[in-house]
Amino acid sequence: MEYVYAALLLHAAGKEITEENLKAILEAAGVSPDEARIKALVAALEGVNIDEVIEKAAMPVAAPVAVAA
Amino acid sequence: MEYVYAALLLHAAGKEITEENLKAILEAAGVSPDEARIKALVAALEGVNIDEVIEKAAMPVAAPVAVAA
Amino acid sequence: MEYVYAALLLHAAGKEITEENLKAILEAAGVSPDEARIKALVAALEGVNIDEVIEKAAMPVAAPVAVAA
Amino acid sequence: MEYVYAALLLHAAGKEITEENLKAILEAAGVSPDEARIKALVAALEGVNIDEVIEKAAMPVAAPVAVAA
Amino acid sequence: MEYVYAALLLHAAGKEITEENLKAILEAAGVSPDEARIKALVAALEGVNIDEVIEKAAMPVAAPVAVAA
Amino acid sequence: MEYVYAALLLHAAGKEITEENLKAILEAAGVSPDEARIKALVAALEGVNIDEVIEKAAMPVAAPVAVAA
Amino acid sequence: MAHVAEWKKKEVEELANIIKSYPVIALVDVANVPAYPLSKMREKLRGKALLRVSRNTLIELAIKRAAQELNNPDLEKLIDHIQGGAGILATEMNPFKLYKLLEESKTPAPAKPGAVVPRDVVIPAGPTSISPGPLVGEMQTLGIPARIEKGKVSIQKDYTVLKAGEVITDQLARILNALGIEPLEVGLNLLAAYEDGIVYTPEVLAIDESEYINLLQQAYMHAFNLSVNTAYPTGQTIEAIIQKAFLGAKNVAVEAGYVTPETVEDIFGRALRAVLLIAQELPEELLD
Repeated sequence: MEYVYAALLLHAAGKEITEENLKAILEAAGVSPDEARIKALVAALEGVNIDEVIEKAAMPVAAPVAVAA
Repeated sequence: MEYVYAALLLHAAGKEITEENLKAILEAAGVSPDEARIKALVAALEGVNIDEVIEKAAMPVAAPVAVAA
Repeated sequence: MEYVYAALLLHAAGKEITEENLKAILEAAGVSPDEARIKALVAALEGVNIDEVIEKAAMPVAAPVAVAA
Repeated sequence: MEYVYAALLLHAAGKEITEENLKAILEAAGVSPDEARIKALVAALEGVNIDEVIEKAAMPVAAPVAVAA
Repeated sequence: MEYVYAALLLHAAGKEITEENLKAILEAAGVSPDEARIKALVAALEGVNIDEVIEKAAMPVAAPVAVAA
Repeated sequence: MEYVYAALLLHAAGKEITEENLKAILEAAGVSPDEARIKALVAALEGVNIDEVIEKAAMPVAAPVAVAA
Repeated sequence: MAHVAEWKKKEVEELANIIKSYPVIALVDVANVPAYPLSKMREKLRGKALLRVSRNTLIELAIKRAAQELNNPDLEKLIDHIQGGAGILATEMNPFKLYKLLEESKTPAPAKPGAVVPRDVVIPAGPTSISPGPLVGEMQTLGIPARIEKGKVSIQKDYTVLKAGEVITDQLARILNALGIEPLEVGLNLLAAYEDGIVYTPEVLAIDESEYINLLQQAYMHAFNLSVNTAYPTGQTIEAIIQKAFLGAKNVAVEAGYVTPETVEDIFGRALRAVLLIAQELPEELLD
């Protein structure tokens, strides 16, 4: 999760989530960053509306899932 | 939330959550850290078992969900 | 939580949330105020729309399950 | 809400919720306290287990989700 | 369930769910595809709103789905 | 999610989740695979007992659900 | 006061002295309180409030005298609230607390014809110990859903026979007494209370405690939300703050399909659920 926390830290700080920025943070945290994971994270987050997704986490989701019993 | 993400990043990386460590990460993220907030966070985290707290969050509601069948 | 209540009291009373104001209230409540916590609170509330934030559900309610059977 | 915040501040600070204590806090917040409201609040909270009341408030809406079949 | 995974993979990749596409994926996965099943799957999925299904699946806590796997 | 579906497809087909296998499937699906994401996924799945995860994931309401029948 | 009897003069002086020496003076109506409950009431008030029952005219004189001697005309406003068989309660208790104490000290009393009920009177559903007889017919004519079951009168469902403020009739008094329902209450009715220049009436003093409990909970939630949403940690909220950060991070990772040990289950779960939900839509022969 280190990589994700680093990304959210950047997001919360209003900075862009780039490979360099992630790397800098991870190094400051004493983690030797794995290029592939960094790249993968940046790629995966493309198109994700982080604010919205975080908000969802804070909201009780109660929509009924229709299930065959 | 920056400060909290920084703390969780340290935790996930297996590092101690100290004022210096938090400061280093925040600076790497381009945030000029507020000493007082860092101190307050470190103080608040004292004695908190983060793993346990996260585990609790990860569990789907412990409260009894009454399902009428 | 004393500090937060003091801030809310100031807000409800239409006063500014400043270090001095917080200090005065806490002292009136018989609490000897901690400078760092006061500073941290003022910093944390900077630019925050308090009316909005107090109404926004904070707790990530870990998913109440609505199951339609 | 000022009066209620003041009461909770006293409670959080481990002080008794008395007319004088409420008055002192409200005055420190720059509010000229309304005697009748203070008296009513003190009377209403008499015999109320505030910790219990708060605990109930802290339970998110997650509690028993009754589900229709 | 391979067939359904293949269909969802196509959907996630923004490709059309056609017989050829399914076949190609299944073969790449080392499965020798059953023509009839592929045909039936494509036909059956025609009336299914996959986005909706995925949204439902994203509900944090899923329900006891009838597992006919 | 393409990568995840690809991995699960491999698993369902009884194949190993390797970089080459993932790549082959994604290419068959018409996706030009991102090396980093593939590497990261394979690395993340190392040591993960997928059968177990699937089992858990498939019956997510495993939490203490009080069922009033 | 030349024409007034000596004992009255003394009584007024005594009452005035009491009024002068307590911060809170309340008027109560003791007219309908029988001797026994009244003495119980005095016991309950001992150490908290001094109860003096007197004639309304003497109380009025005493209040006037005290107001004059204290040079406090506000106190005289209490006189407007004297009615029934008045008594004075002198206390250091806050008037709201005093009111609460008096209300809580009231005891239920059996129905009396002609009396006004303080609140709705409900005949609860369920069996009674009443044997069949003419009373059943009377109940039915009043609309009370009474029936004979297993040799006794049984009420079919809750039935409100009187609304608050309505008068008990002869017939209803008999029925309520037979059912053992005590719709009246006995105790000191507070007429008004004076403190610090303000006369408080019962309407003001009757506070809704549940309303305050709601406010407390609201205020607490405000503090909780403020603390968590701004990530200002307190002892009570640090856990929630961590959880919020964690869940936020996890959700983002899950949404992005970024697999980590913490997210693998959720991500696979989503994929799997999608597959299973789709499988439900498929014809059976497609499933193995």
